[in-house]
Amino acid sequence: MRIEKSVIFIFIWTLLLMVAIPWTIGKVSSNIFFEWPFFFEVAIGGLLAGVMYSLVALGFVLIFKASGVFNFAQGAMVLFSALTLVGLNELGLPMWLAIIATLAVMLLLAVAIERVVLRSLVNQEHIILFMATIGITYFLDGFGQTLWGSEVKILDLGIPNNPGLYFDGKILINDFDLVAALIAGLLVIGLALFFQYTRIGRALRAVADDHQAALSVGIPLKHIWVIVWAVAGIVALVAGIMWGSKLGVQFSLALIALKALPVLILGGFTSVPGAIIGGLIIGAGEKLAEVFVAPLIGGGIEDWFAYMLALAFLVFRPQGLFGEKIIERV
Amino acid sequence: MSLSPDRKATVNAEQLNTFPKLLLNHANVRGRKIAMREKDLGIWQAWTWQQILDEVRALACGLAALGFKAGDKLAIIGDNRPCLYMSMAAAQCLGGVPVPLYQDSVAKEMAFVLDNADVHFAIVEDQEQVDKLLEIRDGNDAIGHILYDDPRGMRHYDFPFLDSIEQAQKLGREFDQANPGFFEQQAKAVDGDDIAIMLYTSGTTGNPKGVVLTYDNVIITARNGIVREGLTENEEVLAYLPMAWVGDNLFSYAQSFVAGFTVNCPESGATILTDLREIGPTYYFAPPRVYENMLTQVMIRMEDASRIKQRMFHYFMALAKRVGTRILDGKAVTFAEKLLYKLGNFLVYGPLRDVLGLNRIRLAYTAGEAIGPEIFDFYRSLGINIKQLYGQTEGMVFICVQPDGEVYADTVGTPAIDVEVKIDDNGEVLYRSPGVFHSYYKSPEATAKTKTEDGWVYTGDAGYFAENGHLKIIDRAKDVGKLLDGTMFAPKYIENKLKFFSFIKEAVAFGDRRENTCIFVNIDLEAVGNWAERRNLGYSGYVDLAAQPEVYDLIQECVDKVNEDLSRDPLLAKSQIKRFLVLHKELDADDGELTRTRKVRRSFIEERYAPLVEALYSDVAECHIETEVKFEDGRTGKLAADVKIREARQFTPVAKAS
Amino acid sequence: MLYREAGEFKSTYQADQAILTIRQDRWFMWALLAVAFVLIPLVSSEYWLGTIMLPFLILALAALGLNVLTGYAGQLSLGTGGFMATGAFAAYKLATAFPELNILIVILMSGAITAGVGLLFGLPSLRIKGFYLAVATLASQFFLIWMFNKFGWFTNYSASGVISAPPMAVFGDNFVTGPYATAEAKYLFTLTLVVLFALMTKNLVRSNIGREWMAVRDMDIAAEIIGIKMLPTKLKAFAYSSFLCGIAGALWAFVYTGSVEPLAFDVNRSFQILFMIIIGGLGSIMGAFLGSAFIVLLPIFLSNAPHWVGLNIPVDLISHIEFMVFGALIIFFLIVEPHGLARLWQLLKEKLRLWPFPY
Amino acid sequence: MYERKLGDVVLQVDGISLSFGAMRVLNNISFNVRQGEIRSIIGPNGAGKSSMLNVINGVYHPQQGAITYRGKTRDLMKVHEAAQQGIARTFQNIALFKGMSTLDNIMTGRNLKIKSNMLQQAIYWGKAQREEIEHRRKVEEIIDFLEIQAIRKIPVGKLPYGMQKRVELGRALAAEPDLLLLDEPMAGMNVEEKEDMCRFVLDINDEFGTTIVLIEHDMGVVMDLSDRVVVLDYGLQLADGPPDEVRRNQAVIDAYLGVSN
Repeated sequence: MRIEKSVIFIFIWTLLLMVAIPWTIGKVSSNIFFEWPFFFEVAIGGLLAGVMYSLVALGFVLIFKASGVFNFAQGAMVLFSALTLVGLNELGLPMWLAIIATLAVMLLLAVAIERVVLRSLVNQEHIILFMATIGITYFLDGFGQTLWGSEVKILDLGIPNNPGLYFDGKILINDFDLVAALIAGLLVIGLALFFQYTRIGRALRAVADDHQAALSVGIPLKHIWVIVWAVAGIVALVAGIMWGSKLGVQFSLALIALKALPVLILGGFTSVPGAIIGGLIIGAGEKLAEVFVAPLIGGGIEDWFAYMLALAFLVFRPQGLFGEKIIERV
Repeated sequence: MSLSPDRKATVNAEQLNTFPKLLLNHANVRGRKIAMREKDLGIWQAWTWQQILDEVRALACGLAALGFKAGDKLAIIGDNRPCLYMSMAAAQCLGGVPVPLYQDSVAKEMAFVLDNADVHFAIVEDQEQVDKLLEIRDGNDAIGHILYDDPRGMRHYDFPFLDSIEQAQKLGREFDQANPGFFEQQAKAVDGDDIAIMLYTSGTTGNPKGVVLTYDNVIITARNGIVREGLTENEEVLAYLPMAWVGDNLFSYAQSFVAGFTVNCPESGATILTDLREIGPTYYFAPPRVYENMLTQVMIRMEDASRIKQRMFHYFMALAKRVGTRILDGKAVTFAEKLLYKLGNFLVYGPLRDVLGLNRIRLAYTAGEAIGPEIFDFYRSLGINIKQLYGQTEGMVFICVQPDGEVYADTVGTPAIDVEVKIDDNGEVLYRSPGVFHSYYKSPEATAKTKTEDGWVYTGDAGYFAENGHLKIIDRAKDVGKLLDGTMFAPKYIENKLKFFSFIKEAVAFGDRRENTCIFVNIDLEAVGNWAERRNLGYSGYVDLAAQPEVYDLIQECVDKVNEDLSRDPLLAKSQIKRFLVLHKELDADDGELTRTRKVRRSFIEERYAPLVEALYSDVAECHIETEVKFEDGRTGKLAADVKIREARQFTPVAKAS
Repeated sequence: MLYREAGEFKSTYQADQAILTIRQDRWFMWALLAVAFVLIPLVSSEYWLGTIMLPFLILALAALGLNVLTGYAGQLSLGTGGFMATGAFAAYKLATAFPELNILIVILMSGAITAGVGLLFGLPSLRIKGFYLAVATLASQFFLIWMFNKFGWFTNYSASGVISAPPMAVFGDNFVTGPYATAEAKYLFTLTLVVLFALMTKNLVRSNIGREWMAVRDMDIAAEIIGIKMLPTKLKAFAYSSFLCGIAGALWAFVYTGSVEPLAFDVNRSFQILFMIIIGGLGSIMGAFLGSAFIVLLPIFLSNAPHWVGLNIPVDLISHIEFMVFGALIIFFLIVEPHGLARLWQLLKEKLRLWPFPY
Repeated sequence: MYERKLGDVVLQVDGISLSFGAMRVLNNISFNVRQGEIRSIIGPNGAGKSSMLNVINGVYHPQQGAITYRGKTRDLMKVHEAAQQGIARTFQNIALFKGMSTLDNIMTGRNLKIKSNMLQQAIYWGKAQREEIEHRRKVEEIIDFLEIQAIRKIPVGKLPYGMQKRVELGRALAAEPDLLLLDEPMAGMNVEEKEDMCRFVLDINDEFGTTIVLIEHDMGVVMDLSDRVVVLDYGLQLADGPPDEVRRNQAVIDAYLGVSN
């Protein structure tokens, strides 16, 4: 893909600011501690968290690309998949089997959504479909908790979860984050390959451009939708496992969707790389701001900082870093 | 019979015997009351009687300033517009004579009338009409002045004799300033026996004749109509029929001026139906075809309704057919029926009337030609008081009207107030009334032919009084003939009865100086076509369809019904249809079989299809025929077919001939 | 079927441009108002007025606000909750800082302040469109809520972060907030405001500004070419929308709950309001009310339904099932009539007007 | 029976070049438009006609060249400014406000003329209402002029194509423009509709003295209507002059008449 100059320009500026602002604050303010290793530690931690954000954002992008649907239910799908997984596991299935079963469930869900919702709302305005996905969100949240109960569950995949020292002890990084990031990274690469080199993948890309094209590839639209929603389901499951085993499986998982939204608009609804870069920027930016800026304004800024950051980007690129430019035709 | 509440008007009828006087009177009796409305620029612009007077005054003075004098003729051409009605009044205020023309007639036709009526002034609606007049004008410059209402498109017309009404009125106001009292003096000078208006009747043959009507003709007849029907100053009418037609002049002008009710002019041809609904007239007039079209529209729209709705609709329409008219005529019906009708009124009739805009109608007339009984009954069964009227331009419309409670589809009612009607020996209807016209303009011999010394007028229609004392019109007198046994033979009457069936487009009846009646039938391709499709029997085209035995059965039913009908008629019972055939080709004006106004040219057809006629009166069951036809593109070709002939069922007469 | 319109003609533009042009509609509206102002206060219980009618009206007002922005001006917003919160806290600060102010003034001023805030967050809308804007508005949502939580100044440093309305009267001792306020007083006060603002909104949308909004919504480039300036038009929408939302927030905090914490206006509130206008009908005044009624009554129905059929299910389970059914119903509604209840109503009306004809 | 006389130049287009990225849409186009004339731009599809109009009313900003309108050479202008300068236009593929009625669409065309503020409109009393009525009247005159009374209150989305074109023309007229840009006003119309549209174009030019720049495919129409014609082909200017002269131009015959109709 062609990357416009402005994007690279913005990108470089972002990096500069990310370094410059903490550094200056460190210099001017006495109660903010700034030191390069610590800075990098924070930054890397942020980046790793960012990968996790990308993971969720990816789900959005896939569906938006393929069906133009803004799938607000992605978060709910994360929660639902995690709940199902743990639930099945508690019922006595071995983890590997539970995972496979959950995958099957997510596939089923995709089919159901296509049959019940998308098919009957085909070529309605976007906002209607958007609302429908919010409906799905409510339904899944309710459904999942009705099935598996709403108390916090532990999900342990035996991923080491202890701080490790790197760069001869200067920088401390949580192994879990590393592993998670690694897995997420693999998934992302996998998807990228899937999109590049498989027939279905190409079809999906085609649909994004226009539906006729997709049909010409020879895959009926409804199948394509089922596939993307299924893939999104899988992504949700992975995200669910990661976040679940980090925070424990509970309702709040549904809310990480809200985390993914800024990533989404920053990267652009329709761009996979956008989702990844966006995730990294948001992740790092958020962590840095939390550590170096928040204390000055009373902390707890993680609710909104990501959004403000994304908003700032939008002012320069209204369609996100990698989203297609809208040209007015009259 | 209620007296017109407009007591003043009736009391000093003597003084208020011209439109100018009536106008002045309205202005001071009900100056504030709305006299006219026009849907213009999206809303109903209104004129009170006072405003009308002012406008008319200005225009009249304007005309005077332009040299218009008593006795001059003023041509008026355009759609129904207040300013054109006012122009009539303006002309009359100066003792002039308005001559409304059909706005859709071409320059050539207009030229004749304008010339025949010695018109020097014209007031027209728009560029379209102006252009016609200009076309007529070059060559002879008889038309001294043309005033127009809508200036659009004429920005670059600069002719000394061409001006806008507005301009004329401006001129008029100045003139009025300069000559105070001129207008009143002029207006009061006009008297009852002066000429009020000239209306040209498009005779079936020859050139149109200018019917000269005096104020007494017009106003007394109008007042009688008002008194008989108990119309008030609160009526609302919609003026949408050609101004040149006597009906419009009576209902939208004369009666409004006498009773003081409100006339409403629609926005444009395209909006008449919506405007009709918005206004919801209380007094309505339309020729049969209008009612017919409305009914077809209703049926077509109902076609697309949901099953249940259709069921409901048809159920209640059937009910209405049974009891509706009886209720309207105040006859007895069972309580259950009354209740059901009320329900139907809520579910169907009421809404239907409302959507059609006929909800507020207190009185509706139909006239001009015979109306199909189904159509007639449809509206009456909805609770709309629609009545038939028999009239003529020569009699300022009113000759016979159906009295409330005695409305029959096949008669035209009893003589109107002050009207005497008699039938002469060869069955032609004559009448004498205050409305009887003054003369045909510039043709005393024509006048003498239609109007006797003592004021009786030949209608040219054949008819007779039925036992119930109602006049029954059968046919044009000249068409009426006799069968060999002397029975009266009224082809048009029979043809009409046949044409009332939607399947039959045209019919031609033979029988004059023959032993019995036989007919040609033209099926209505659309109606029969649908009918055929619903029974999925295929056909390639008209010729094929016409020959189908099923179609013959269908037509046979119609013919038999007509015979049954005829058998009830004392005079015509013996002229029942003996044999009929369905013609293999559509009668066509291009082939000279119909007049341009789609009237059948019986004699022409009789010789063109001589072999068929012969066959009808022989006893063969089939006959081969070849006919010349003109195609759309003007080429001619031959059309050959074997036409079957059928016997119609005969019914024994029920009533003795009186 | 019920309509009788023949003979209803308009001879002035006033009449032709009236809000309700059909006589029977006008009667219906008067009847409706009579019921709302007279009948309901007379017959309905404390419970109904206090816990159903009040939230219904107040949320309807907020929905009205959002509908102006999203339904008429076509700017999708998820920040409604934030603006309601702004209204609530502005009212609180005003009422506590200037106790002598009349509640009407307090409420109007808090609306005005919210309008200002809305203006600010509306600025990006010039460049950002569609879902990008929607997400961007979430920024305002989260930021505002965080702000009210974070800075004690807004809550006058109450430990709990909860604000509670001082008793205030419209005039004399007709209290509409605080312990002495009767449910009737609260109801009538709210109703009056809501009706007035509904009327105001209707006037706006049938005037030039309303047409400009719709033009921007339907085809912004064409709108611009005929001379409509994007920024002012959109900002006006944002300002007026937040004005109504602010007032709704103030009423919510003062008249309805009496005491409230920022959480009452979190993102779920925003979605709730959005649901109202989608279910009710985008770009329709009546839609806001229908939607509000639906969204307010549905949960009450859902949570009581089990009892009526005599099941008793653990509370948390009920709430989960509620969630499910709610979500399902939303989807169901969108499928049945994507243009909302208002459209259904409109269709019904058209049918009645054309009855017995189908078109 | 009366002579058309052209006024002096109102719009001067000088060496306009426009490109999107690599694609050259307009290449050094120059022509002028005189007061009160009907000026046509013709050319095969993709000739850059619509782009030319978009340049004239400021939707696109050309890389080179200058546009002088009423003696004032314009620098980068915002889209909405064109309307303020009295330039109105219609669009090749109809750009009506689908959600609104015919009446409202045309009313929207008068937005620049409405002075009452938001508060007055909210109260809908006094000035605001007076304005609504006054402008409604003006709009009704346009409706009358275009003979669309029957569709006054119908949502434009429900109207047939030809009618929508008329409504759009109405919306442009509502601004009482000095310069009216019509982008294929007769595209996809049947014969009567075309005749009506021609009549309207002439009447507008005639009654209101509006200067008209018109893009059209139908050569017949163009030749009848226009005082002068510019011919474009793939961004290049082939000819400029009175209809019959252009008709005789060899380059035009090859490029255009040769190709279509």
